[in-house]
Amino acid sequence: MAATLCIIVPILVGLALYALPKKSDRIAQIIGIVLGGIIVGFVAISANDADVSVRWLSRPFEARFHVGFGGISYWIALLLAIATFSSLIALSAARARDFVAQMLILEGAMMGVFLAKDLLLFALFWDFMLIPVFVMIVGWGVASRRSDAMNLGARGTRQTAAWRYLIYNMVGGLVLLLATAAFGIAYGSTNVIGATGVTPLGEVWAPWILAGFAFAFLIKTPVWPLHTWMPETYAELPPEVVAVVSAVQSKAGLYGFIVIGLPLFANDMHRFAPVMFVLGLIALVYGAAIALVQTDAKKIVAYSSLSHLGLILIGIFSFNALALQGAVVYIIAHGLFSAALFLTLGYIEQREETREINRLGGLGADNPRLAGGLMLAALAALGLPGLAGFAGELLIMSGLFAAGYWWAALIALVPIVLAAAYMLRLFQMTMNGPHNADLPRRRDLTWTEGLALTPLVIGVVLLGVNPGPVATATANAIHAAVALVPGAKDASR
Amino acid sequence: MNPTFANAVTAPDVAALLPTFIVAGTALVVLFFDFFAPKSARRWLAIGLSILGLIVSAVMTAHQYGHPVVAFSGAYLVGGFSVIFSEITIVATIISLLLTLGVGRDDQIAGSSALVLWSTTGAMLMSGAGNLMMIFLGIELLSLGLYCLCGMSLRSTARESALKYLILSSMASGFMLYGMALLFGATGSVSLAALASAHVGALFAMGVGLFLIGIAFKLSLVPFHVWTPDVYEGAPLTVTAYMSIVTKAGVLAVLARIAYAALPAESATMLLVPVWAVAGLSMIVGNLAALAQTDLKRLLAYSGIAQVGYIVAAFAGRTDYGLRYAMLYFAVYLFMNLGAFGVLALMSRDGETGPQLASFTGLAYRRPWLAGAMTFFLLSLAGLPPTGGFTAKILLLASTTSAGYVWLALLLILGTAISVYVYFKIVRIMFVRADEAHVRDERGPNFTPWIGIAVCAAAVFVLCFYPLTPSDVLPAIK
Amino acid sequence: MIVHHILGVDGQFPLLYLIWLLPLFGAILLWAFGPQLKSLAGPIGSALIGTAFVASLVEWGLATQAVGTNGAMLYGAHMSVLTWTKGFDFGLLWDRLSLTWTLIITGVGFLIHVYSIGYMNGERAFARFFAYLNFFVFAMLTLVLSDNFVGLLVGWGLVGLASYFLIGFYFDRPSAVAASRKAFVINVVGDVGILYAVFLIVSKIGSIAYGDAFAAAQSGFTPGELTTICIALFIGCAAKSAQVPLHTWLPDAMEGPTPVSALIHAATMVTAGVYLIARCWPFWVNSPDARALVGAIGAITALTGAVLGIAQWDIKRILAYSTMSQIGYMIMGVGVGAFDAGVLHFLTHAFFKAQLFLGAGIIIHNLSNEQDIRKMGGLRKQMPFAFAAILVGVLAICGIPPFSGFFSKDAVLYETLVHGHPWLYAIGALTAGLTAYYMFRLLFVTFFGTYRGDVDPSSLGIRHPELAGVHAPHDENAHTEHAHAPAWLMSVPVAILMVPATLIGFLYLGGRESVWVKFFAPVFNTGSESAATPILSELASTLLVLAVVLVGIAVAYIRYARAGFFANPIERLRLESIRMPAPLTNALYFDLAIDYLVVKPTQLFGKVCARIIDPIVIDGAVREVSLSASWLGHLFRSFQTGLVRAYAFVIVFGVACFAAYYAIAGGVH
Amino acid sequence: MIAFWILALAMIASAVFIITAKKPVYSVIGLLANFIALAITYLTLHAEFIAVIQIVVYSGAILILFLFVIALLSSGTKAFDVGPDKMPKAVLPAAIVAFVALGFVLVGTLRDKLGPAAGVVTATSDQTGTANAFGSVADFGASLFSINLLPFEVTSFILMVAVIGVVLLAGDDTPARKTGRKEHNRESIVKRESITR
Amino acid sequence: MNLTEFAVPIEYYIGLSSVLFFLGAIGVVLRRNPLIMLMSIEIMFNAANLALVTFAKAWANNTGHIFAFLVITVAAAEAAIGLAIVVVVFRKRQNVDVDEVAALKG
Repeated sequence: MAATLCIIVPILVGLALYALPKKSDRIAQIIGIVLGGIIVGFVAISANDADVSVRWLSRPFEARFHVGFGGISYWIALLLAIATFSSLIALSAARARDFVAQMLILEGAMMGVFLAKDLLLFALFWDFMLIPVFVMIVGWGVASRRSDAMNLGARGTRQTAAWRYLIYNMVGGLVLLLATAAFGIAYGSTNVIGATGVTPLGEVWAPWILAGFAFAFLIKTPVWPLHTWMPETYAELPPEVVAVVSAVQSKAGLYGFIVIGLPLFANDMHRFAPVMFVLGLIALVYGAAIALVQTDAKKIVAYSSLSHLGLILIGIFSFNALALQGAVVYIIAHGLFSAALFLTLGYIEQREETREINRLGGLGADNPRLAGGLMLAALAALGLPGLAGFAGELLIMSGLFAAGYWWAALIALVPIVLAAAYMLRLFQMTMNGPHNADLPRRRDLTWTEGLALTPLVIGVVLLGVNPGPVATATANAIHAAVALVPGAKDASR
Repeated sequence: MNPTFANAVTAPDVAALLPTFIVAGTALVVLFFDFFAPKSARRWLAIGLSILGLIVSAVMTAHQYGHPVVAFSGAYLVGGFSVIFSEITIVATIISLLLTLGVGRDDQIAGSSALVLWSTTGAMLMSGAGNLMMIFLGIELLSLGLYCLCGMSLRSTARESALKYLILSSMASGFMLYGMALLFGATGSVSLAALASAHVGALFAMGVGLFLIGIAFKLSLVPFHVWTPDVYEGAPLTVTAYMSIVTKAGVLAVLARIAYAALPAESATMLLVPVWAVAGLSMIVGNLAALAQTDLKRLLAYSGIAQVGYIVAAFAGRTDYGLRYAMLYFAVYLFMNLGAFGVLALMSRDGETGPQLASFTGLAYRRPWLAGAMTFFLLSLAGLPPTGGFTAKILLLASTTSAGYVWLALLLILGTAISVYVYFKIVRIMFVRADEAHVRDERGPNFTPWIGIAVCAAAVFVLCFYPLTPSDVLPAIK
Repeated sequence: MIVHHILGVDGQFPLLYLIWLLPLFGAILLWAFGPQLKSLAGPIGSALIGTAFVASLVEWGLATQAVGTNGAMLYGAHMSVLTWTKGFDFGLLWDRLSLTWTLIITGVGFLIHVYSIGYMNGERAFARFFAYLNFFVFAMLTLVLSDNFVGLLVGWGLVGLASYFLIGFYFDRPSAVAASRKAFVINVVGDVGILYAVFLIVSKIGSIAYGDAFAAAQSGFTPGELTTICIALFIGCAAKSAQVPLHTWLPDAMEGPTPVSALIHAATMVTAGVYLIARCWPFWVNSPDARALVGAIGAITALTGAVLGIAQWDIKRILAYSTMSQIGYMIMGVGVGAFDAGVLHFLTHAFFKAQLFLGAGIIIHNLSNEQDIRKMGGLRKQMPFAFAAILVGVLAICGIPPFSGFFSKDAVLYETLVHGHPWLYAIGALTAGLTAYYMFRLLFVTFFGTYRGDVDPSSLGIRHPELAGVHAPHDENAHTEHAHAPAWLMSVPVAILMVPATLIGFLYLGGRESVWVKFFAPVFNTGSESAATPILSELASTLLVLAVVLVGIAVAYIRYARAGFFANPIERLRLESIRMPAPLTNALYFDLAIDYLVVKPTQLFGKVCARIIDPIVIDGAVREVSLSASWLGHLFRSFQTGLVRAYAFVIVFGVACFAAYYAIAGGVH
Repeated sequence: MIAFWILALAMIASAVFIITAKKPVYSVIGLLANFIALAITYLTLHAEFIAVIQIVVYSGAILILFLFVIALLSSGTKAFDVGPDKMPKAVLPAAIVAFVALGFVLVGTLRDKLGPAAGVVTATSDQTGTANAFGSVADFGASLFSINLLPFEVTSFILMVAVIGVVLLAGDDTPARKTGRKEHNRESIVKRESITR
Repeated sequence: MNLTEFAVPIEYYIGLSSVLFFLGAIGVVLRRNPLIMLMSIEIMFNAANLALVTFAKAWANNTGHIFAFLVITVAAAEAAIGLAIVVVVFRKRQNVDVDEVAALKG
C-alpha cells in the first residue's frame, strides 16, 4: 500500500496545488516540503511493505497495477525521495506554486517507474515522467530565468534543450513501448519485474525485444553515442529539477537493465555484453575527456555523468555479483553526489548569473559553506576514497576484474584520474583564485540552501563509509539474476 | 415467387433499423419544432432535441449488442460489430453538438442540426451496411450533409472548403462507385457475402482496388489525404470536430467489414496490402506535415491523417485483437480529438476558425485548467500516459506485432516519435513564459464546450486504466 | 575465512578508536566552529593530537602487555569496524609497523601543531588551517592503522586530499591553486595504481584484508601477478612518495605553509610509500623483479633529487628536493628488501627533515616570507637558534656521525650491498656526496657572509622576483601581528626535535643485532636470507660513504664559505644563477615531458571530442535527421498548394498507383 | 455492333468536347449529347427504365440546373473569366497519369473474360429478374420495393439533405441580415474580458 | 440470358465506360471552371452507371439497374448541392476559376 501512496499522493497533491490561488507560492512550497519530508520518512520505513497488485489488462496479455518496494527499488525510491526533498527545500524558482506542483508530479511518476513491478506499468511511468521535466525546461529553463534579468536572446538553447530531451527520450520511450508490447505478446504477461521463475522467451523474439529495451535504457542513461541530449538539458534545466533528473531519472535505464534485462533476458544480455562494453567504455573515456575541456560548469558535471554511468553500465554487463552490487551502490552514490553538485552549481549560477568557469573564480573566500558543499560533492564525484563514489567504483571494478575483464578495469582507471583533474578544475576555477571583479558578491548559502544539501552530503558520507546495507540488501536478487546468465563468473565465493 | 412489398419488411427488420431511423427522424422533428420555437429557445431546442434523440438511439443501439440481425435481405447488418461504431458515431455527434451550442446563427441551427443528424444516420448505415449499395448511399448521405455544413458559414474559407470537399469527394466517390460496378461485374451481386465467396480474377481485384481508393479517400490516407487539411481548416470548428470522427467511424466500419469478412480468405492479404501501405505512409507523412503547421485545426487534420493510419494498421493481419484494439483506439481518438477540439472551441473567438499556435503562448499561466486539459489531450494523441492514448497505442502495437506486421509497428513508432514533436510544440508554447502583453487572449463565445471537454477528459483517463475491449466483435456479413 | 595470523591476533583495543578518531573529531570541530573558536583553535587542535600521541604510547604499552613479551612477539590487534559485502571487511590493525608510524604522525604532528600556533598566528583562516592539519593526521592514521588494502586506500586518498587542502591553503594565489591540483591529480594516479592492485588481489583471493593477501603471497599468485601487484602498488608509492617520474608535484607543494611542508611533505605523508612497501613486504620478498625495479627507481630518485637540489635557490625547494632524494633512499632500502633499514631512515628523516623545515620556517617567518637564499646570508648572528636547528638537521641529513642520519643512511646503503645491488650502492653513495654539497651550500649561503635582503633582486640574478619563491604575504594584516606571537611556540618544538634528530640513530647501534632490528624482526619475518657476501665490509662501506660526504662538504665549503665567495657574494650568486645549466633550472624537463606527453594529448583528445565528435559528428547526424524531418514537413506543406486541380491530380496519381498494383495483383491469380 | 460503335464514338467525342469546351454552355450541350447517347446505349442493354430515367433526370433536371447556374453566374459584368493558370505545366503530366491509370484499369479489368463467363454463375438472393421482363419497369419496381427497399428509403434522406442543404447554403447570405446573437455575444465577450483584466 | 446474346462483346462496353470514366477524371484534373468540373464528375458517375447496367445485363440481374437508379438520384442531389456551393463561392467573385479559390493551403 505504501508504494501506491508514494506514487499517487504526490501526483494528486501536485495537481491539487493548481487549485490554489496564483500567488500562494509560499504555501505551495511549504506543502511541497512537508509532503517531500513525509515521503522520505514513509519510504524509509516501508522496506518490507507488501506489494499491491490489481488487474489492468487480461488480453492480449496480462498486465497488472503491481507496485512494491523490493530489493533495489527501495533504495532508489529512497534516493528519489531524498533528492526531491532536497530540491523542494532548495527551490527558488519563480511561480513556485506551479513549480512545486510539477516537481511533485515528477516525483510520483518516477516513484512509479522504480516501484512498478509490471512492465507495462513501468513503461507507463517511464513515458509519464518525461512530461513534467519537459514542462519545467520550457517554463523554468535557466535561459528563461535569466531572461528576466538580462538575456532575452538565449531562448534558442532552452528550446533545443527541451526538444532534445523530449525527442530523444520519447523515441526511447516509444521503442520501450513496442518492446513491452512484444514482450507481453510473446510471454503472455507483463507482470514480471521482480518475479521469480519467469521462463525465458524464445530465441526468435528475445534478442529483438531486449534490443528495444536496451535502446530505451541507453538513451535514458545516456550512453554514448545517444548522449547529446543530456549536456544541454542538464545545463538548461533549473538546478532543482536537474538534481532530480540527473540523480534519479538517469538511473532508470540502468535500473531497467538490472531488474528487467538480467532476470528476463539473461541469454541475450550475455550476447549483448560486447557491444555494451564498447559503448560503456567509450562513454567512460569520452565523457571524461570532454569534461576536461568544458568551460560550462553544469556541462562538466553532465559529461562526468556520462563517464560515470558508462562505468555502471559496464559493471552491469560484467554479470559479476560484486560488480552488480557495486553498480547499485554507485547508482545511489551518483544520485546523491550529482544532486548535490547540481544544486550547488545552481546556487552559484543564481548568484553569479553565469556558469562559465572562466568567468567565475574566487568565490570560496566569501562563501565558505558554498565552497564546502561543492567540494564535498566534487570529491565524491571524483571518487575520493571514503566517499560514496569510491565505494561504487571500487566494487564495480573489482567485480569487473574478477569477471576477467581486467582490460576494462584498466581502461576504467584512466577516467578516475581525469575525474580528479576536471572536478578540481571545476572547483578551483569557481571557488579559488582571485575574485573576478565583474562578479557580484552575494552572500553565502542561506540556511535553507544549506539544509537542502545536508541530506545529500550526509548520504554521500554514510554511503561512502559503509555501502554495506545497499550492497547486501540487493545481494540475493543479484545473485539469483547472475546465476541465469550463461558463463558469468561469480567472484564471491 | 417474387418477394412482395408486404413481406419485404418484417418486424425484426424495423427493429434493427429503428435506432438509425430515430436519428434521421429526430432531424425531422428538430426541423418541425423549429418553426414554432420562440427565438430565444431555438438554439436550445434544436440542440436539446437532437441530443435527446441521439441518446435514445444510443440506448437502443446498445441493446442490439450481442444480438446480430440481418435485416432487409442482407442490406443492413446490426449486432456486435456495427454497434460499436454506431455508438462511437452517436457519442461523437453528441459532443460535437455540445460544442455547436454557442456557435453559428440562430436561424441555421435547426437546419444544421438536422444535417448533422442525417450525416450521423449515414455513418450508422455504413457501419451496418451489408451490400455495396448501402455503403455507397451511406457515404453519400454522410458526405452530402457535410458539404453543406462546411459551406454554411459566411467565411470565404468555409465555402472554399466546401467546394474543395465536394469536388474531390465526388471524384473519389466516382472511383469508388466504379470499383463497385466492377465488383458487381465480377460477382453478379452487390452483396458483401457474394464478394467473400467470389472467384478472384482481374476484374475483382481491380474492383477492390478502386473501391479501396474511395475508402482511403474518406479516411484521408496518404496520398488521398490532400483534401483533409484544407477542408478541416476551412470548415467551421464544430463541423471539423464532427467530421474528424464521424466520417472515419463509418468508413472504418466499412473497411473492417470488407477486410475481415467480405474478401475471399486466400487472397485477402494480397488485396489489402496497399491499404496497409498507405496506412504506414499516412503515419509518417501525416506527422511530418503536421510539423510545419501553425493553425491548430490544420495541425489536427494532419494529426488525424496519422492517427487513422495507426488505426487502419491495426487491421493488418486481420486478427481479432487488431479489430478490437483498433476500435478501442478509435474510441480513445474520439474523446481525445474532440476534447482537443473543445479546447480549440474555447480558444476560438468566433467559434469557427481554429486558433493559431501563437495564441497558446503562456496559456498554462493564464488559463491553467484549459492548458491542462489541452496538455492532457495532446498527451493522449501522442500516446503518452496517463491517458487512454497510451494504453490503446500499446495494445495497437501488441496486436500489430502479434499479427506479424512488425514493419507497421515500427512505422507506428517512428510516426509517433515525429508526432511527439508536433504535439509538444503546443505543450511547449503553453508553458513558455511569455510577455503577456503580446498575446491576445482569445476566448470562445460560451462555456458549453467545457462539458464536452470534461466528458472527454474523463473518458480518456478512464480508458487508460480500464480499457474497454468488447469481445465478439468480428464483423459478419450474414 | 579471514586469516589474520601473520599480522596479529584479534583483540580489543578500544583506545585505538580514540587515537584514530580524535583527530577527525578535531577536524570537524575546528572546521565547523572555527570562527567561534578564533585563536583557541590552535591549542585545541594541538591538544587533540597530543592526546592521541599519549594514547598511542599507552596503547603501545597495553598491547605489549596484552600479548605478552614472550617469544612470539606477534602483538597486534584486529578489530572489525565495517563490512561492505562479502570479502570487504574493514578493521584496524595495531602492530609494530603501524605503531612506528602512528608515533611519528602524532608525535611529530603534535610538535608541528604547536609550532604552527606560532607560525600561523594572525592568519585569517587560522582555525581552518588546524582543521586541515587535524584532518591530515586522521587521514594518515587511517592509512597506517587500516588492516586492509581498501582502508589503506581510503587513508591514501584522504591524505592526498589533506595535502591538497594545505598546499592550496592560500587559495587566492593561483600558483598555490595550481600546485595543489597538480599534487592531487598525480596522487590520484597513484591511487589508481593501488586500486588496480586491489582488483587483482580481490579477484584472486576474494578479500581485501592484508592477512588474506599476505597469506597468499607465497603461493596464491603467479609470479607475473605478484609482480603486477607490486608494480601497481609501487605506482601508488611513487606518486605519494615523489618517485621519478611522478615527483614533480613535491617541489610545487612548497606553496603550502611551511609547517605543512614539514609535516606532510617531509615527515609523514610522503613516506607513505615506504610504509606501503614495508607493509606489503611479503609481496616484495616473493617478487625479485619488483625488488630490482623499486630499488632502482628509489636510487634514481635519490640521485635526481640531489642533482636538482643543487640548482635551487628557494630554501623550501632545496629541502623539498632533499626530501625527494631521501625518500629515494628509503624506497631503495625497502625496495631491495632492507625493510627495517628503510623504515629506520623514515624515522630519522622524519625528525631531521621536520627539524630542517621548521628551522627554515623560522627564517621565512622572520624575513617576512622571503624564501630565496640569495637574499639571505649572514643570518647566523641574527637567528642563532635557527642556525643551530638547521645545522643539526644538515649534519643529520648528510650522515655525519653520530647524528641520526648517519646510522640510517649507512644502514640503507650497506643493505643494498647485502642484497646484492652494488650499482644502487654506488648511486646511493654518490647521492650522499651531492646531498652533503647542496645542504652545506644551503647552510653557507644562508647563514654565512653578510645579509643581502636589501639588495636589488636583479643584481642577484633573480630573474622574476615576483616568481622566485613566494612573496605574496599571507595576509596583509598578518605582519603586524606576527610580532605578538610568543617566540617559544616556534622554538620549543624545534628544540625538542633536535634531540631525536641527533640521537635516534643509536637505535640501530649494532646493526643486525640492534634494538631496532629486533623490534621489527617479528614484522619483517623475511627469514634468514643472507645472500651474497657484500663486496665491502660494513665498516668499509661506512668509511667510503663518509669520505664521499666529506668531499661534498669540502666542495661546498670551497665554493661558498671561503674568502673568494665572501669577497663579492652578490656577483658570485648572480653569475651562478645565470650560468646554471638549463636542464637543472628546468628540473630536468620532467614537467615539460609530462605536459607534452600526457596532459596536452589528453586535452587535445578532449577538445576533439568536445568540438568535433560531439557537436559535429554525433549531433550533426541527429541534426540532419531532425532537419530532414522538418524539411520533409515543409516539402509536404508545399505540395499542399490549395489548388483543387492539384489535389485531384494527386488523387489520380494515387489511383494510377493503385490501379497498377491491382492490375498486376489481379493477374497473379 | 455498328450501333455500338457509333454510340461509343458519340459518347467519347461528346465527353472530349465537354472537357475541352471553352464555355460551360458548350459543355452543357456536349453533356446533353453524351447523356442521350448513353440513354440509347442503355436501351441496347435492355435497361429501358434506366434509359428513361437517364433522359428525365439528367437531361431534364440536372442539365437545366447547370444552365440556371451558368446564367446566374454569368449575369455579372465579366462572365467566366479565368485568372492566371497556376499550374500551367501540369496539363501534360496529369493527362499522362490519368491515361496510365486508365491503361492499368483496362488491362486489369479486361484481361479475363468478364461477367458470368469468368466464373461459376451462382444464384444470388437478389437475382430476381426474369428473361422477358428484364429491365422493364415492373421488374425494376418489384426489385426496388422488395429486397432493395432500404436503399430506396435512404435515397429519400439524401434528397432531403439536398433540399435542406441547398436552402441553408444559399438561403441567407448577407451579413446585414444576421441575427443579433453574434453581436450580442461579442459584446458579452468584450465585457467579460474587461472584467477579467 | 447469357453472353451469346450480346451482339457486342461485354468487354467493349466496359472499355467504353472506362474511357468515359477517365475522360471525366481528366476533366476534373484539367479544367478550372467549377461547372465543367462538376460535369466531368457527372460523366464519371455515368460511366460507372454504364458499367453497372452492362453487368446487370451480363448477369441478368437487375440489381445493377437499381444501383444505377440510386446513383442517378444521388448524382442529382450532389449536382444540386454542388451547384449551390459553386454559386455561393463564385457569386461575389470576378472570375469563375477554382484556381482563385486557394486561400487554404499548406
